[in-house]
Amino acid sequence: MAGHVDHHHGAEGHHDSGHGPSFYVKIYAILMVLFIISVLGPEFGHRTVTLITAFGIAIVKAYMVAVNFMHIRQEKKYIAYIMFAMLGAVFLFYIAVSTDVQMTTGANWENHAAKSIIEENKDFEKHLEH
Amino acid sequence: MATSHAEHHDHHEMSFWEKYIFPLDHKVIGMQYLFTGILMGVLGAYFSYVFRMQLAFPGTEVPLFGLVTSAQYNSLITNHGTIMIFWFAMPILVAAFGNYLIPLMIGADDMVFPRINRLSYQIFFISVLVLIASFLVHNGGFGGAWTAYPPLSAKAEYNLTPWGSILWLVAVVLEFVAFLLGGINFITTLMNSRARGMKMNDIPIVCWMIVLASILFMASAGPLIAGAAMLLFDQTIGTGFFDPARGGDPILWQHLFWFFGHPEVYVVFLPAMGIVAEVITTFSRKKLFAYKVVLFTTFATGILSFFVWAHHQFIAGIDPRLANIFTVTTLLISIPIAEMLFVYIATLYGGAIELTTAMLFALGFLATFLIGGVTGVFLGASGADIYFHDTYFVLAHFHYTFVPIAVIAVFAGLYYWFPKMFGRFMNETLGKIHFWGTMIGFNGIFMPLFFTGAAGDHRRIFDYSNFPELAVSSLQNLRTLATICVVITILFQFVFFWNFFYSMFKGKVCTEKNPWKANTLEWFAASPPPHGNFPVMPEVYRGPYEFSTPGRELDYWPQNEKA
Amino acid sequence: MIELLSSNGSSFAGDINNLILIITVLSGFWLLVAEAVLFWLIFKFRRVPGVRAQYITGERKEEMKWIHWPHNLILVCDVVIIVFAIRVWYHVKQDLPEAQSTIRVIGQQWAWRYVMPGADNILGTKDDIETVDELHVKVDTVYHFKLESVDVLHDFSVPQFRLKQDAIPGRIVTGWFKPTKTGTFDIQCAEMCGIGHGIMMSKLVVETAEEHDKWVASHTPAGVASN
Amino acid sequence: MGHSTPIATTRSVTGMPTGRLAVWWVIGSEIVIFGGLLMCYLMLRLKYPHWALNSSHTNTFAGGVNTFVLLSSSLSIVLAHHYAEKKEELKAVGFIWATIFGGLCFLVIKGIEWTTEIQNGYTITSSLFWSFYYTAAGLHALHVIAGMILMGWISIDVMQKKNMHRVELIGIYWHFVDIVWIFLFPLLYIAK
Ligand code: HEA
Ligand code: HEA
Ligand code: CUA
Ligand SMILES: [Cu+2]
Repeated sequence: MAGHVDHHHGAEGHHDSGHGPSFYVKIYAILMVLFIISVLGPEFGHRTVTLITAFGIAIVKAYMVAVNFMHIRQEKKYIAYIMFAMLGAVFLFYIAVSTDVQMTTGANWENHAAKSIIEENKDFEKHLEH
Repeated sequence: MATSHAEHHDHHEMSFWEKYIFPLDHKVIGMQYLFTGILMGVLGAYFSYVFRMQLAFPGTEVPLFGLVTSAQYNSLITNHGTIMIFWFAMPILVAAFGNYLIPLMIGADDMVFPRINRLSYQIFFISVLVLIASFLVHNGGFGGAWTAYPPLSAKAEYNLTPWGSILWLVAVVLEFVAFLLGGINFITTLMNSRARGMKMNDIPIVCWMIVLASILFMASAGPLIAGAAMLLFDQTIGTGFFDPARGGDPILWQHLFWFFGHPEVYVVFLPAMGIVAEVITTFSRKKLFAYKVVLFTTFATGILSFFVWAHHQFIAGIDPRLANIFTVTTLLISIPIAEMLFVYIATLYGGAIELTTAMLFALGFLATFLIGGVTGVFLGASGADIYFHDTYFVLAHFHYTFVPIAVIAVFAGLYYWFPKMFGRFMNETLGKIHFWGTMIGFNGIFMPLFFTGAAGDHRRIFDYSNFPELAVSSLQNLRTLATICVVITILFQFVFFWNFFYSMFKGKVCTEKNPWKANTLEWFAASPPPHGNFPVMPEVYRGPYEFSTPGRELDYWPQNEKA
Repeated sequence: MIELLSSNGSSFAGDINNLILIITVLSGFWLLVAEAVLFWLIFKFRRVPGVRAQYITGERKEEMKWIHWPHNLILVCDVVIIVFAIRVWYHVKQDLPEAQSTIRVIGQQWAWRYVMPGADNILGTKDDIETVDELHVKVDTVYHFKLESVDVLHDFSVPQFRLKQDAIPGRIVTGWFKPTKTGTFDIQCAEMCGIGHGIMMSKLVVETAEEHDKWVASHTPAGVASN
Repeated sequence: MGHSTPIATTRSVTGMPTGRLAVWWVIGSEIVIFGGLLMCYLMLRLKYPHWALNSSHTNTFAGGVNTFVLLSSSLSIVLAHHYAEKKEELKAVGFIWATIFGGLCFLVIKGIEWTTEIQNGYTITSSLFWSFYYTAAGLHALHVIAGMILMGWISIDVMQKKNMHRVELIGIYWHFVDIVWIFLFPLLYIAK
């Protein structure tokens, strides 16, 4: 109820992003171009190219959405820091856990179940061709 | 400016239903969490009584239960652990105190999202029902330990509790969702709704602690929620996420679990430290020693807590090289926590200590938690953990942390805020009897268990007579001693319950707003505070611990008192 | 019970016991100091009518030293503990000495199976001896064990050896031990593995060389010529 | 419910409106949920190269169209936000419903895609890859559904020029759901 707002805190209701529809459409167009590149990437049949076009472009796209659509730049700085901290937690998890879940052997252990699965499927690339 | 809020609500008389069953008021929701938590604590304590009796007198009928089979034993300890952490410690320390205290202490009239708050409790309540249902289904409750390691937890052919394990997992996930919703409320409320003038350094420590605990929970629970979905699919539709024969990995679950599990222990530790900070400053009439250091060490603990999880898995088959890294980080975390504890102890220096029941419990927390913390160092040293892992030494370690946190500090908080919550005093004499009974009983339970653990007693064994080395009478005597102390401790809780419920309705009336002469804002509201909390929204002029300031006649200086 | 607290049935049990002792001394010292100061303050600074508490912010330099000194000293203690802990760990878990004999240990709900080499001391030959819940080894011999599980997690634990390692389905974990005393020891399962977890115990028999040879001879499967 | 908004909700010590602050925290907690799941997938995907074979059976076309649909719906919701700020409620509602329609298209395509996969014998239990495929995409689809429901609910208020700021909040959430898909798409469809 309006009468109950403590005005002294002065909530600024919205950000003033200052962008108009044409700006958003422009961003959208760029995103589309990037999207098409990422789909075409594998057509080169080059593994590194695919990886770059797939994941590199995903990161660029995510960045563009976060900055231009979610207006994370206009937000207080710590919002971005919090998001990065959460991402940091995720990567920390990956870094530590991959050292044994992603491996099939290590110091004094081996994952023979995983090894035999890999062994059974070692000629999968032949099936990929056709 | 600050407007009167009370009048606004007068023309809307709330029905009982609206006020107590589907409330929006943060205080009522806090009470719902408190009483649900206490009930679950009683259930968890009852379970511990049953299985301790089985351990002391294996194979005999346990009064109030009957014979304990090994399947029942496993289910009892599993659900004891789960209940005590997720349905007793967290609801009371984080949700009950968080809901009750945060708006009051930062000078707000409610949480920022009362409806989400209510939803949080409702989901929590459903999780309680699901958990209780899990005991009653065919083949009984889940018995694969609170850590729920697959493949045991993933396949009914291994755990033999097809429904119990599914319902257990669903209950835990619902509880997580409830606490995520609650946590978002706590965080935004503290960030955005502080009273005018309350700067970062004027926030009472307990509010900081509960909010940081919520952040820790939020940042660590995510992978486990995803993992729980994976485990649920393994259980119900037969996927193979954790099945090695199909390419999955049981170790992956352990990482998911402990990545959450270790920060989780600080999720309950921090609010307890917060409660203790409020109590010891008030009853020693002292400013908190180095407020900023407490904050820094809390942040350091929070950050470091994400780097230590694999110390639970030293001998679980992770790569031994990884263990070395985690040994280093685990030992380093002793520094901020030691610093925090030392700061609290230093606060007492030069004080005017009054040993009320609340103060006794707060000091009791410090004295016993130190033991729990120091024994953690034994386990963090990977070389020593080879021997201690999964022995009763670990068990005694974490009960020396959990019981001070979830029982002793909670008692300190309840005795301290009781006049505010219910407008009456608890009986001090009964309180002191309860204190000594609880302290002596609790130490009597777990001190012997350090020794049985160091002698080789493994956890989760329903009958030691199967192991010749452990079946000796010197060890059995210690086990029996522990059990006798459980019974004593539980009996002394009746003193508490009598005191609590009697005082709630018939105790000495607390006519003052501020019976303990404390500084924080909740003492500026009426006891108990009405809906809307404050007659006039307070403003803050100074930090929360301005006790015994030189040059003032009074030895306290409320945060909202002008100059 | 006292014997169990200090028992050292394997070559590295003494190292682990010593490590525990070091930690006990270092952290026990701090525990005692902290508790002593705590109780001293509680008794010293009781409320006396008319006496006001002191006003100490704890933020001045000479006050902060009460935090900084313990901070640095604990760091030193931590480093000492880390060094010893990792040394023991490295010795027990990471750097395996040359094996004189290798065995397989297989956990299953709810028993331990052992596969020991026969007289040829080579695993995987026809004269291997397979037993359930009873493991026979020779004293003063370095054994490697290959730990496996067929169903759920188990944990191969010999408390008197200070030996413990999880058995994981799908994986083989290699560890080692060298028994230094003859006698019979408990082997326990130290990882929750279902309703039979509490009965999953077996025996470890450490024998002298002659006794062990005799045992091997009498248990070699019939019809296998030991060569 | 006859209750007015508490004073607490209207305060803004950080300078950010409370709702927006909370939405960012929601997204923070979602990052770890999706992140945890995708990291598990990533580890095993890198461990088992032959999953490339499985992922070659995913329908890149359907996944691509869905990426297009979600990116477009991101545009429409940001436009809805724009008009909501301008207090042009009709345009705002129009774009909200365009976004809901986008979500619907996404789900229909997903439904067709899954049906064909299942008909071809690739179910959630076929192999670990497919388990992740259905779990990750399913969790994402749940978020799409939740977003659509919330948008429908918000649009009712917006029609009456009430709670216009909520358009921005649901927008931020929706963009996040979009970003998750931006990563799911290469992870599940393209990387072969
Ligand atoms: C709230 C609960 C809580 C808290 C606060 C802690 C705190 C700590 N815990 Fe504990 N822990 C548990 C709850 C808790 N733990 C639980 C539930 C389990 C078992 C789970 C299961 O398996 O079921 C467990 C298990 C556990 C293990 C795994 C054991 C095993 O299974 O093999 C380890 C190993 O490192 C460990 C270490 C620590 C450490 C280093 C701390 C540190 O934070 C302690 C720091 C504090 C101090 C060190 C005291 C103060 C310092 C001084 C007085 C200075 C002197 C110190 C030095 C010289 C170093 N804990
Ligand atoms: C917060 C956590 C917590 C608390 C408080 C307790 C309390 C107790 N625990 Fe618990 N315990 C765990 C967490 C906890 N435990 C966990 C995580 C496990 C591991 C499970 C597993 O292996 O999977 C475990 C396992 C465990 C075992 C090991 C079983 C085994 O491995 O075979 C034992 C054995 O003695 C035990 C005993 C006790 C006893 C006697 C008490 C108490 O009874 C101590 C005395 C305290 C009281 C009697 C008060 C209880 C509270 C109330 C009555 C409510 C009062 C109201 C307020 C405080 C407001 N516990
Ligand atoms: Cu096998 Cu416990
Ligand atoms: Cu831990």
